[in-house]
Amino acid sequence: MDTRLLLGPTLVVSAILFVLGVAGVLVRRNAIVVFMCVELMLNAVNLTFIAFAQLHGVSGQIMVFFVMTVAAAEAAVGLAIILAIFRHTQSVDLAHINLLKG
Amino acid sequence: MNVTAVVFYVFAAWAVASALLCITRSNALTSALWLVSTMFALAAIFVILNAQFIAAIQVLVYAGAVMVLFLFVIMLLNLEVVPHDWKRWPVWMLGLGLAAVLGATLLPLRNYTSDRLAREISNLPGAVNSNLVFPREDSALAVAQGAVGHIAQPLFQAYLIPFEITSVLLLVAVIGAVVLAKRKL
Amino acid sequence: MGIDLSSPGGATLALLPEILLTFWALVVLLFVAWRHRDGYDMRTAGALSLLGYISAVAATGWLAWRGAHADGLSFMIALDGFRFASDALLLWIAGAVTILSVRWLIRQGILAPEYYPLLMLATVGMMLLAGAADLITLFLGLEVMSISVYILAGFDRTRRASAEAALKYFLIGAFASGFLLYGIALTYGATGQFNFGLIGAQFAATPPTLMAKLGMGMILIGFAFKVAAVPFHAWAPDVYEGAPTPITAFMASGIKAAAFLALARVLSEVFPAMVELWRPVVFGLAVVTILIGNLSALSQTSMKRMLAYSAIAHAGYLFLALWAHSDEGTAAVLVYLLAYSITTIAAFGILASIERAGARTVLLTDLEGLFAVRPFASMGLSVCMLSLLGFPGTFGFIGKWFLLSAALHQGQTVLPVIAMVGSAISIGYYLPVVLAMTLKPTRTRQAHQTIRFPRPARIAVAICIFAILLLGVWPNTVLNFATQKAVQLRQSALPLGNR
Amino acid sequence: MADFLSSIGYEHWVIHVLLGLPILAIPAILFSPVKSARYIAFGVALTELVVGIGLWWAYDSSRSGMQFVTDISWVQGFGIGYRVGIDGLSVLMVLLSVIMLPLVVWSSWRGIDQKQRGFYALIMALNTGMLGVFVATDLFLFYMFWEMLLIPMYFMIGIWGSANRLYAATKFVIYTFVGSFMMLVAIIWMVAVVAKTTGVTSFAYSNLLDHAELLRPWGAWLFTAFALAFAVKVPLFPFHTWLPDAHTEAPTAGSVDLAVILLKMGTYGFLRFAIPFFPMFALSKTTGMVMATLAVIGIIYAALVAMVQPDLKRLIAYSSVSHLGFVMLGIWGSTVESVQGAIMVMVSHGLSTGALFFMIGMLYERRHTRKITDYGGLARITPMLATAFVITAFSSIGLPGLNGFVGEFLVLIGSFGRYPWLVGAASTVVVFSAGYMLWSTQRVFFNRLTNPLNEGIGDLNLRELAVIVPLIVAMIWVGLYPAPLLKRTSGAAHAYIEMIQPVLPKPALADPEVHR
Amino acid sequence: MIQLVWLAVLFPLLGAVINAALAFRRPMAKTAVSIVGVGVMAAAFAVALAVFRELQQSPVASYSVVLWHWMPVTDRLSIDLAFQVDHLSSVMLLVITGVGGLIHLFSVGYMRSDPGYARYFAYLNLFIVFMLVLVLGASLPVSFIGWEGVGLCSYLLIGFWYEVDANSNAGKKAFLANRIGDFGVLIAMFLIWWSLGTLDFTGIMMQGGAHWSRGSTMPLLVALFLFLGCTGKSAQIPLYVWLPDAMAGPTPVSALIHAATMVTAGVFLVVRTAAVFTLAPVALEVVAVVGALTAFFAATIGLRQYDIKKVLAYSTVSQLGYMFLGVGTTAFASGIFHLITHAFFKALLFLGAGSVIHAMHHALHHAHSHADPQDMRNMGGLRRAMPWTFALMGIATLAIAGVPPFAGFFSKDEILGAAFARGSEHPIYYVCWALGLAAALMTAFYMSRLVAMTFFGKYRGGEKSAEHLHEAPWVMTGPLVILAILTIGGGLINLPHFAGGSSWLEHWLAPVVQVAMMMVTPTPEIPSGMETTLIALAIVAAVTGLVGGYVLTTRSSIVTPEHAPEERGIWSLLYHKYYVDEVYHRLIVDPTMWLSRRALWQTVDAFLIDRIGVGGTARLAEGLGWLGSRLQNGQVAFYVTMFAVGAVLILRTLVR
Repeated sequence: MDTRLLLGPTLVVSAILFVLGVAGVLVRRNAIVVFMCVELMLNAVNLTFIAFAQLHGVSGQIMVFFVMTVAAAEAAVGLAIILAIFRHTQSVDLAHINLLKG
Repeated sequence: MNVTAVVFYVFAAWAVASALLCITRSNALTSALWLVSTMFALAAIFVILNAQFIAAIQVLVYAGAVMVLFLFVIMLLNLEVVPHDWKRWPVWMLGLGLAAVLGATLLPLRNYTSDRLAREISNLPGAVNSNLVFPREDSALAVAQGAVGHIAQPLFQAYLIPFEITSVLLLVAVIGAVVLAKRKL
Repeated sequence: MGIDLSSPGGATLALLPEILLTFWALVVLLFVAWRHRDGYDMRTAGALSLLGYISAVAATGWLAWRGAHADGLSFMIALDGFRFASDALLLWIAGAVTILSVRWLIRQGILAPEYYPLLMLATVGMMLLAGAADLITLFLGLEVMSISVYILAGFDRTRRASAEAALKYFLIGAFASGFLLYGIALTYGATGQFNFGLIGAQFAATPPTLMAKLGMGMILIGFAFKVAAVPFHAWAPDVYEGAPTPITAFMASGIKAAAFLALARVLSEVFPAMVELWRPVVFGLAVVTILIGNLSALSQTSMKRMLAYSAIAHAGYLFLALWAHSDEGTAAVLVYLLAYSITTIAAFGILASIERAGARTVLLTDLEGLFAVRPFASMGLSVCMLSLLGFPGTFGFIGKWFLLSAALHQGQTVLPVIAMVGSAISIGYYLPVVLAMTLKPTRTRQAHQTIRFPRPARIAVAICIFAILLLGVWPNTVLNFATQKAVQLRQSALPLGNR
Repeated sequence: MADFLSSIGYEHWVIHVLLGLPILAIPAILFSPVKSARYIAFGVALTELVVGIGLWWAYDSSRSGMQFVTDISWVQGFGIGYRVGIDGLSVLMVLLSVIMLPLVVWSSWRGIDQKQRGFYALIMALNTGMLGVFVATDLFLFYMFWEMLLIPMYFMIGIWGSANRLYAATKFVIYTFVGSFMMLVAIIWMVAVVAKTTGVTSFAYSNLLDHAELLRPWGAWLFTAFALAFAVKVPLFPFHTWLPDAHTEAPTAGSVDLAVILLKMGTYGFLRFAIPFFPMFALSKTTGMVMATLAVIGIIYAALVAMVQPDLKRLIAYSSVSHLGFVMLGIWGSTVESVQGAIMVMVSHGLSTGALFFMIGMLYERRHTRKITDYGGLARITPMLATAFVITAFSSIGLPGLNGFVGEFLVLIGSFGRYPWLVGAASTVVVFSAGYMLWSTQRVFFNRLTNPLNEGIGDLNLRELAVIVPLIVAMIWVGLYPAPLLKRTSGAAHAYIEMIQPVLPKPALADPEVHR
Repeated sequence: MIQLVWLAVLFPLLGAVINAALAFRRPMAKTAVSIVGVGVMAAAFAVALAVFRELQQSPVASYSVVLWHWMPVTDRLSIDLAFQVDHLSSVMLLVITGVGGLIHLFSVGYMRSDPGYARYFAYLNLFIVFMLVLVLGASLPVSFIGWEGVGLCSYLLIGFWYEVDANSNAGKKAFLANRIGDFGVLIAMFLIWWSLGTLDFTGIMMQGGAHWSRGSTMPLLVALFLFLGCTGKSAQIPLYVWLPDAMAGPTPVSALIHAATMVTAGVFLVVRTAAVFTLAPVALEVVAVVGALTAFFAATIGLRQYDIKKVLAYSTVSQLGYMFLGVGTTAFASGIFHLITHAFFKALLFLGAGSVIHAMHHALHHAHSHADPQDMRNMGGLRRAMPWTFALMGIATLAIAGVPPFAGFFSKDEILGAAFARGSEHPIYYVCWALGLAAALMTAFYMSRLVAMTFFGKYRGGEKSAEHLHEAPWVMTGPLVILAILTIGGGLINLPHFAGGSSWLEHWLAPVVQVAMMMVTPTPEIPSGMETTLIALAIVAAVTGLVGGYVLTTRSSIVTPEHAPEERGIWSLLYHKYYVDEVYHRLIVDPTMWLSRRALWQTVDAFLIDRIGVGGTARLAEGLGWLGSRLQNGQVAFYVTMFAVGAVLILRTLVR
């Protein structure tokens, strides 16, 4: 079939995944899980890019490529930061990471 | 409804279900594994949507390398599994509620078809055939579009600048990881 | 000098400042890899990176002098006066922060010279962000900048606060990146383009669609996070407080500047046709940001935190200029950012030298009686506070006047009034600083006497203070320059007929 | 004299010298030896006086409009210029400022015994600011001077003030700043509106005045913004509570400058800007009634409150509120008589309240207290001080033949036609003012000398006499022969009334002209 | 000479300045002070005489002497510092410089030993300056300089011995009461200018007649406000309370200011603005009634005072009431006549009392007694020690009591006659006449009581002090003699027809009140039989009072103040002056202070504006700021929630 006809459903799946990622960030307290939820959001956006790339040409796919690179870089740095904070607090529970406030 | 669509919907359901489990599992490890599952499902959808190369690196780099990093860190930290604190249900309600409102805002995107998008872009009245607006290659080419060469050429020509920027980005990540993870400064 | 951006040679030429800066970053990195033992190495690395900034400034100046412009479409990166002005602004901020950092890092015992290449790469990211002519460049520039700054915020990771700042900034930043990226995706979907000019032309030709609106909204959200607009601001005070002080200065001035410059470019090149749609959003952001920023600053005791809230409030003021969506508004963004960055860097420079090794953050009460022991430092900080307040005779006033003028010339009266209400509130937290330093008796005389004000920082701060006062009464050059650059920004968007 | 002055090109440089000299003196003072700071300051002050006093002759009272005009573009392309000039509304204020300067410096000779350099530098800065406000004919320049004044005053109160100085200094700055922040928006908005129609962006006073008609749709808002700034400075009831604190805590020089010059800036602002720009709104029946009522409430209210003040400076501060109420009443009386009267009250309030603050400062230097109950019976041991104080007190309460009466009388008689009831109410203040002034004078200088600490108080020395006597001479002179002053303000007052005449509602009482 | 009338002002001004300078530099140079102080008065009197002579021969009745432009504001309001020399001011000029000069002379002796001698003369000279400006002023504002100026000098002189709190208080009280009146004058000026466009006296007279109709509101308002000023300055009900207290000043001051000159300024002002009053018949009635009431009321208080100066003070209030009764019945000349004769005899009485006090003071001082030298209960039998003073005061007593042929008889009789005559127009005047007659009876009574207590009986001041009593020196008695001659012969200047005179003063003043008199019906003629009866009644009242006062006083046993029993009943009421001071204090002073302190200062200023208004705003901002920083709870979850809320809001705004 013409997979272009799947544009609407793809966008919806992407939106649902994005929203699930947002929900995860909002409700989870484990820093690693929160970060994974952010990754979920990025994945959702990638799906959107792929869906549009069918219509607009290859640039969408190239963007996804870049996004993955960014995600990898973020993962490296992010996990390093989480490691750093873990060394201080022995926890990655965000509820306990509130030295700075007010 | 043909087979492609059926397959698409199956993988879509798989992706959503895995994502839902990813955000609800109390064990970080389980969550990570469900995220990997989501990524696999997405890779399948990418293939359906003619992005084979991206699908490949989705599996190799994303689900493979990046998520392994996650798992590795989770294991490294040796976190004890904290079951969900049910006293936090208002936070869940609020978070899910907000997400639902956000989802409701995004939901109208479901009405997009290629024809509608074509109409909106071309700004022509009446029904517009998307094939006129979005040049349609033959099916073989469409398949080839997602192939490596098809991506590589613009990547190293038109998208040279962003490509080089990613190298800077990775450099930053390397320095960052080193600086932050070093035992002692 | 027309440059064909689609050719590799043209791209190299157009990106000369960024390339030079990256090159120098690699040089510093190599040097660091070779020697990273003591303070001497730290200083050398700092000096080397300053050379990098100077060469980048020179390259920018050369491009501007040659009147570099794109042959045809601005591809990936913009080539106009506004970009050069932005680059100059960002480079000066980074250079000043480098000068402030040198001794500070040594005194705080942070002997990790990787700091400098990171700062330089962050600057590269900022320049790419501010100079992007393409959503891909924009996103990548933003990420280069953000990831560098995540690391820099947590650079003093032996301190829990610093690590915590990095984590908070990182998590919320990545979250915001997701929104920005979704916005880019939807905008791409709605137009099929990543290039600013082409998207702008597309939007000019069609009425705004649902997808375009959602895309624009998501992009605005991403930027609102970066400039710390309420309610996307919550990370800012915590991160500003936890980060190393020079990095706080860098964030408060540099990141804000880069994000605002990019936002100005995006709003005038990508979304000019949707001005009536985004104006209410900008309006609302301005109102809550000004009011909440200023009010929250009232109850702060930590100087860094107070300045963080003040930075939030200033972002609110800057929205006035964006709302205006005119040449004057764009010029006002430039002028205000310059005024704000000079003032902020001078203020943080003074605060950084008051901080003692490993001590907690400087509180308002720590400043009491400073004038008696360190008259020039406290006079300088007073001038900074007055400039932030927008007091006549300082550059801050010129900036504020220009902002108000831009908004009022577009018939907007409510925002200027709210901005001035905010200013009136702000006197409630700027004045106590002056009061504490000059009028309160000292309680920590000994402590004040141990303050060491390193010479490079002293010179940099003195130049800043002088500039604040001089530009406060003689702003002609800056105003005309900014106006000229704003016109160039409009003209670079003009050929595609999207105004 | 006028010929001589014009032969030396006086009109071309006088304002620049007046504004620039103190600024140039600041580094000289700051980097001089501590001992010579006050001499430099005094020298500069005398030079200012000598230069400034020439205005008395050089000012051509037969011409209305600005004189000594300078118009130099400053921020090109943005309509901002270094535009200065003097007319009948400002000439007396400028003269008052330059006359007060040497007296202020001299009165601080002994009282300021710490951080002298900073003090005199601030006085110089203050002087430039004050003069700048009165001579600026560019609204941008005006706003800059207006706000910049706060800084020297803030530090003067905050560093050399008495016990509660931090509170007072902060209150002063916050009040004034909060009052005037809307003015900036109003000024820019006006320029924007005018520029939209005429295409000329200019902050020049004349430019905005010529196109005041364009501002009419926003008159109410713009006037309110201006009025808020000026009303706080005046200070108009109920924005007055900063004044007693600021006056009380400030050192003598600060109190004097505050009373003599700073308070006049508010009323000057009304006359110069707020009313001419938006006459339709400012002079409408309702606004006029509101402003005049507030003025009269201020007059009586402050006099009553002054009566029960235990602190001398506080008492005088409240009396200032009362006097400035007369100025406001006169301004809204909107007759040549009342406006002339308002300007005269501004001048005479400067003379008498200035002198009162000087003398309280002298007392304070001797006894370090301002509480009335700490004194009593001083007339026997300090007859000259007592005499000077009594004369000044009577000048302050408007005894005919002294300066106070001329202004008050003209204000009241000029405003009576428009606001007969309010003027009637305001006139009752002659009783209350006598009440607070005489009662306090009595408790300080008369009655039995009961406090042994007061025995050692010495009478005025030569320096102090030199500060006070010129003021007293001026009081008597202005009281008996105010014609030269009136002549100098006459042109401006007439021009002002002519300008607002078309929008003026008819007064309640018939115009006296009809019987002529 | 008329154009040089300003010399009359200048001389005392010079005197004041020189004496003030001496007071600072050479406070002990008493000779110089005396020469200057008295000399300038002599010079001024000479000028006054010359002016008077010239005016007599001049065909023009009124001159205006412009000195300089005072307030040239507009064409409408251009006030000159100008003097008006006419028949009224020339007479006043003579009285002021003449009586004033005598009192200056008396003061040389009386104040001899005072350390503030030079200061005293400076004040006194300054007072003359202002008084002359008052009567010479050609316009209301110029007169107002004098009007307030005399108030100032009165304030200074009442509080001359400022080290006694009561004296300072009295001075302040006097000035405040006067200021209440001045308020009236101010309002009157405003009304006049806005309805007539002039403030010159001649202008008011002419324009008033032209533009105001008789009985209309405007002249009534003007007249009443002017009269409010007069009640203040001339100590009429309700503002008379300051005058008795004013006796705290040196006695010559009481004679000059609080008897002969300043307090009569109100009468003068009514005559000056007579045209306004005659245009407002109601105002005239008010003036007459207030005058009559004051005359009666003050006389009753005078009955039971023991302080010799207090008696005279209430007597002054009472006599001033007479004058207002006179001008209130449009008998302007009679009012001025009584003013002049009163100046003579009251000055004489005060100076006489001054001599007595002077003597008593010395005597008690030498005896180291702390008894009050002014209390008549400490006196008695002084006629032996001070025969001159006794005789001269006796003459004055007869004059004030209205015994013919002394001056007071004629002036008082004319006023009563005029009141009775007006009674046919309005019965209220009969009441006024009756009150006046009763007051005359009481006047005679308390005056003879005064003389009896002071000079008759036996000395009650103690043995030791008795031997130190002696007559005053010639510089003091000399002026008394001259005043006594004037008291005896003063009646001649307006001797009525029935006594063979020609009513000179009435004719002389006719041009002044000419315009005013055209506005009223002429005073109805009293049938000659009736006139005789009235005169007889007045004489009977005077004699009855005198005899009664003497008899009752000498018969009763007088005890010294320290042994005095509590006053009872009506006597207590009179002794305490009807408690008017206390009532004023309770009704006016205390509430005003309460209002100022509690309501305005502490409640409105400190609480409402500062605490609630300013402080409240600041606290509100701080509170909001506190709330704002509470949002900053350090929890990432909360931050992202805010983020999400903001995101949702922005998106909903856009896709709405």
